[in-house]
Amino acid sequence: MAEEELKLIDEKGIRNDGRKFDELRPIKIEAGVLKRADGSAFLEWGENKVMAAVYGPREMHPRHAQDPSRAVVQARYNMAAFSVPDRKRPGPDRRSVEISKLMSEALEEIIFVEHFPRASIDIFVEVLEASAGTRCAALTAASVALADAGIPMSDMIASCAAGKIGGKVVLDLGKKEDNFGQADVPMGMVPTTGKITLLQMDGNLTMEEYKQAMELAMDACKEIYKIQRDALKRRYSTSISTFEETNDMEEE
Amino acid sequence: MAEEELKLIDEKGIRNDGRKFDELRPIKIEAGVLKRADGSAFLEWGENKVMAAVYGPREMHPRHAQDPSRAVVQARYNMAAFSVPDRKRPGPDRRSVEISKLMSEALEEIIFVEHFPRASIDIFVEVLEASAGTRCAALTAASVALADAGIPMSDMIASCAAGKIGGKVVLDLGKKEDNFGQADVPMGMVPTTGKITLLQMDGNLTMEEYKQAMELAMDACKEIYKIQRDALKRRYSTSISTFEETNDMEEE
Amino acid sequence: MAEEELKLIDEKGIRNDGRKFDELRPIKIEAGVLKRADGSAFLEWGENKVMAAVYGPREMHPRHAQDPSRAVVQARYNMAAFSVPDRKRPGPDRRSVEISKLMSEALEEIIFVEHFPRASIDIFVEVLEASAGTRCAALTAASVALADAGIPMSDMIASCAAGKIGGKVVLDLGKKEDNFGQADVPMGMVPTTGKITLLQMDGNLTMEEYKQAMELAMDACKEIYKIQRDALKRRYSTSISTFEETNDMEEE
Amino acid sequence: MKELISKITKDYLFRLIKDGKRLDGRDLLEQRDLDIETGWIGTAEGSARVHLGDTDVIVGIKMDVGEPFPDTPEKGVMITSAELIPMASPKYESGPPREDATELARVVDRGIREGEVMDVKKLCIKKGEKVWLVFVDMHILDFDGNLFDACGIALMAALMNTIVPAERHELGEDYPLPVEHVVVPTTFYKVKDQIMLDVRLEEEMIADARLTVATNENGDIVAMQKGLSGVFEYEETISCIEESKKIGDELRKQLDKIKS
Amino acid sequence: MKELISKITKDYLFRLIKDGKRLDGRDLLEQRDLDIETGWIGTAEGSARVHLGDTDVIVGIKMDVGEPFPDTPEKGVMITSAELIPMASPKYESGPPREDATELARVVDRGIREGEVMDVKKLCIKKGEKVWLVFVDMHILDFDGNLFDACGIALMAALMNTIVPAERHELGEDYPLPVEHVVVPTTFYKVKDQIMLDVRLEEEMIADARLTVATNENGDIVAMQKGLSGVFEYEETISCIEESKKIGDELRKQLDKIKS
Amino acid sequence: MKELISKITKDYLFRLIKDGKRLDGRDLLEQRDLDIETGWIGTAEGSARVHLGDTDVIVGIKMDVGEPFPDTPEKGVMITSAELIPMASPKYESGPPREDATELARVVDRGIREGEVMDVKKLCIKKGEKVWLVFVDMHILDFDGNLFDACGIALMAALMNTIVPAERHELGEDYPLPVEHVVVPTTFYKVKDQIMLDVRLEEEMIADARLTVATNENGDIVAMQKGLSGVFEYEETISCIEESKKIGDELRKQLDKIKS
Repeated sequence: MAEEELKLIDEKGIRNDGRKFDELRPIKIEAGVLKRADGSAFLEWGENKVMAAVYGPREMHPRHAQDPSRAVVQARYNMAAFSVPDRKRPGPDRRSVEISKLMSEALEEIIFVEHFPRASIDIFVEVLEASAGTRCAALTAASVALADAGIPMSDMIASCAAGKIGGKVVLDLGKKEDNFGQADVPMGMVPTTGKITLLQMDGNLTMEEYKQAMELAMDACKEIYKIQRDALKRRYSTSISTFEETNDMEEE
Repeated sequence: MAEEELKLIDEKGIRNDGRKFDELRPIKIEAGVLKRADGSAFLEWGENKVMAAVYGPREMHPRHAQDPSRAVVQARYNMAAFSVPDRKRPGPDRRSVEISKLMSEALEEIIFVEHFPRASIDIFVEVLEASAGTRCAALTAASVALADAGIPMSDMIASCAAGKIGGKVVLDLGKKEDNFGQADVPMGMVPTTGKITLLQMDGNLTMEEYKQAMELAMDACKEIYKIQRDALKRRYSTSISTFEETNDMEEE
Repeated sequence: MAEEELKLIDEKGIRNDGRKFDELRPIKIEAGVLKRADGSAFLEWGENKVMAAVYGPREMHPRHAQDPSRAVVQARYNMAAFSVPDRKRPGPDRRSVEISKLMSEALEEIIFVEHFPRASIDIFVEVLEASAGTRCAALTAASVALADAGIPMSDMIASCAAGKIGGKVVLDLGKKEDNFGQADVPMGMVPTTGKITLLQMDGNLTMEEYKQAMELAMDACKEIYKIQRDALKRRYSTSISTFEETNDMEEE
Repeated sequence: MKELISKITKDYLFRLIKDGKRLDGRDLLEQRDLDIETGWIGTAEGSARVHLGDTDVIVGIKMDVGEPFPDTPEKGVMITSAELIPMASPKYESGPPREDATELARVVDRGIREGEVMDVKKLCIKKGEKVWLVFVDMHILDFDGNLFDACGIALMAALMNTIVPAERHELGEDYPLPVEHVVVPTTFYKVKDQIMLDVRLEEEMIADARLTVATNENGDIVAMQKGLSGVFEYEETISCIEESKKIGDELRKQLDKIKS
Repeated sequence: MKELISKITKDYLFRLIKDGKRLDGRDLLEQRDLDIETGWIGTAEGSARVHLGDTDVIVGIKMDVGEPFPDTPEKGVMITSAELIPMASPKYESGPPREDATELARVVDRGIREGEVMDVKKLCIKKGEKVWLVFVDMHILDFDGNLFDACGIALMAALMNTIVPAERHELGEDYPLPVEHVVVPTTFYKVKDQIMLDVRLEEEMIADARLTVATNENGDIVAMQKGLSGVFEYEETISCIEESKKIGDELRKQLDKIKS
Repeated sequence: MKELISKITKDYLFRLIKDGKRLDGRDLLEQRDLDIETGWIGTAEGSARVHLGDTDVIVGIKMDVGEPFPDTPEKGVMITSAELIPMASPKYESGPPREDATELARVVDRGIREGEVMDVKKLCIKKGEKVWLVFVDMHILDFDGNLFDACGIALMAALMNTIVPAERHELGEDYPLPVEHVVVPTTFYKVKDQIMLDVRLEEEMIADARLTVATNENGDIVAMQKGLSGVFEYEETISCIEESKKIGDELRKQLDKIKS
């Protein structure tokens, strides 16, 4: 977190982009957007554009990496070269490696991995346009793609960040807020149980501020969870109607 | 193709290096020049110097890459660091990867790959000195090396380029013609059947020019085919005479 | 060897750091210093600090690299990034690759490799601080670590360099002597048999100088051998006393 | 990739194609629906997402200022990469084949470069010292065959959509990338002596040979590439070129709509 | 790494921990003996070797002069690497897991960076052109659990021990690295709903979840990282943070002794 | 590499060598026919192709202008690489052993460098800023043993054949590379206590130990390298050095012919 160099929030608590302290950027999710993948989801979150695809359960390769008691969950977080203002070199950097690891661990928690010994469940997330908060967007989209793939899961993870700008705790930092704010707390949770599956923090927070941030983020996760479920419902109803059409055709 | 900056062909149709529009640079081929390889050929084509070696059919490694129904044909085109005016970094660049792929595909066509399930047939071509047209030289030399190795083949591929310089269609571009000409069409074919196994083109050609270029190149391939066969005959007669000498010795 | 630019040895044969021509820098060895490794040794030699660890015999991975008739000995010589005045990039450079190869070959000679078919014996040496003569320090420490691991061996290797500075043959070049001297002869031997297992030389030596250098180094190896044995004795007696204590406890 | 398709499907496809028919009812030389969306990526200087049937690709253009190559001191530089990301196909599980990505990037690049689509001299800032670098990144999201054409069209569309970010580099006002020609590739696949256009993945898997022809608006051929181990007759290449010109004209009409 | 530990040992450990006990008799929130030795590496600008029980790590600091990042022209640069060398554990035989080393380096780095331990502005030599580069290399010699804390403490100690080599670069006299805050991480592991501190390797192997909290001398939280596939309750994170502040104060006392 | 040779051949070779004999009738200390062809590569500044029996290697020299190393500001730089290309041997199928290529390049390089073959000070263009870089690339075409000597001789010949391309870099007229000494390596292999020279591949495969000695025209030793897991007695190293001087003188005569 760089120190603040511009006014990120005014006296009335209104932020640079017009949002209130506890307001999310607009989020849209569409499930089932790719043909080859077993499950997929496309998510727009403010200026972020993220595509998630799921393959599996399928036989794990290489074989020596198989786990005889459970499926191995492998998430890959990747940024497209053109997703950031200064072109990113293709391929994983250390940041992507860390995020991929954290995503794999978080998602493993909700998947019934013991149902699929020796298998792998692969989650690929491509960040096509990035504007602060991509790891939360990626984890949120990945959960929907897993559900779309029909992977047996205990529940879905919703993910969101809170942070501190101009000395105030706010929800869901935007690009400038991320660059010039004082702290960022990306987290992910299962909204129905309150279990925290992802948690990072950097910057400077007192205990009190930490509590405020977490409360904002936990509430937001419930909101995001609804958007995830709505995306799956739309996808499901489309499938149903296609199914009915097919039946109709067969009856003719 | 850079635009023409110097006079590459004069009014009488004579080119910079004294050749006519339909004239090849001198080509020499010698088969069976290496001891360790199963087959080999050394080819000089103008200033180009190219060595080709063949190993196989041999067991394919790694095993998971084996094809249970046929041999895998793997050609590797490699330029020596000192083969070009500005030293080339050792190792494959994108150009070499592409040429290796096209060579592998072209050669697979003429080899009876179904005779050798699970095997690999490896063709290594080293460009020792490069002066325009190395991929045609490489493919031509590789065919001879395959024959020298006794690999069962339907026939040999001869390869040559035609192109456009100073608005005229000519055969077998030299270094300067390649750098400052207007189009290049490297191709490879089985001269006895007319089947085209390699075809690339870059620059700018009308349909009429394309036809002229291909006719020049196809005729040249027949000429090159003779040189290939002569090299094998010389190699064969040497082997025969060695064989006879051996017999003579045994009779003593 | 760069040419001499400063006075490395005076008229009385006293060197820059006060040593005589045939004098080693101080050497200290401690065996059994790491918990996870099967054997280990920490060695200080002048300003050099070297840690050696041994794992094995253990199943060789990958399997296709196993030797059905013997153990494969793999030494890895690695310099820490902070071990030299100008930070070294992590990872093996060509120098480390060469030294690792020579160490593996030298150590293979003294290990009863035929006792452990399909196994690997891995020796890891980390140079933590470097000040001329690290390969000799590494080989000396590795021998002690192998003995500490209980690997069956015919004997230990001691290693030391001699060289030429200011026209004089001297033992165990220091940092400045190495940089500005005229020749360096690192060697390793089994002191009890006189067999030479490591030998390199660079610079400029007459036959006579070579002989003087080798004689100095061979004598020094015997001295180093004592230090190696003392380290193992100290380690052994510690183990014994621990063992006795254990017995005492059991008797209570 | 052949193991992904069963023998029964293969045989069925062979029979269909022999009769000049296709799985989805198209004629052999008929293209799938093409959808081009430009300017889709806000962080890119230019971008296009192309759906060709179910094949889904994104091309993003980033521009930066850098040094020219020593032998072309007055020319901007284009650097083209293709990423066959594992998202796009179950076959890319253990990493997509590097040589496929390389050939794809090089063939698509060749059409644009040799067709002199950009006036690269206009991308010179200071001769021998500073020129514009044009980074082309092609991202394959969903792979249902014929990447060459999908990427070629997407790249052409993205270039037509690109704004040179001069202001950000304190080099005057932003301006559209100087696009002089509209080049599009057309890729033919040969299956059992039948030649077909715009294949889907199953068709691509059983094809013997491939021929890509890129043409410009004058009907000139600017790049060609034969692929796979099958062969073409000389006459077949002539037919493909003729067909390519026709289809190229159709595609150029669609691309011209973007421009305006 | 789980296969390194037998089912019997695992079950035994689970039972112990359930009762709030540990293999070596410690309480769940009790640390092992900590030994910090600084200035150990003569070739480094700063160094520390830390033994945390049998865990043995070395951190070396090298400094050089180089260019700042374009977006922070007035600030020195810290570059942190961790090498999980095969010496440290039998499990690193075929190369230690790259993502583990990456996460370790990044989490330890984050505490120092976000805690503003160094005044990086004082490491600027000439704005936009020349700054001090601080290379941090963490070398794991012996791995008996809890690398995050061992490395975090070693890095903090090494920084407090670092002399900026100004003379060698003809930039005036050498001076101590400007250290403004003392940040230390504390890492909690959760096993079957019990939360424990400073785990040994066997305990680490059976843990469900990990939480690292780094605090400074004011009791502020400067970095956190949850790891592994298990979960934390919100209230558990609060308790960990409170515990971390307490332990951090103890550790800072040990570190302050070094300084003087 | 030992599995390439059958037990019968091995035993036969052992018996022969024990009696001081060899497969091809040579004496133990007799070299194979040596053929040196220089200037073979038109694109290189210097080159040599050496046949030593059936061993066939090419060394090409490329020169460029670049920066000196900071600690030797007045000296040109030589960079040596060896490529054990898969063409050269059936054993290099899945990539030749990297450490073999590295040792080969370093040992050959060491002879030339430590023997001060080139006057590297004459390769300085502007102290601390510009010097000549000498890129040595060794290409092994056919591998029938004893690469150290074949490459060492080829490199020496190539250097003697090298023209510094000053004109191309606008640094005056071209001139021959300043070669001051003629250094050649001689490599001995020890098989069952017999020491032999210039081994063929089968002999190399059963050897216990290897010793390379490089000498200059004054009979000084300039570089040595022992390889493989076998041992040498001190006295054996003395004999090898003496032999190496003799053979070196013979080789220098052959090399001198090239020069004139």
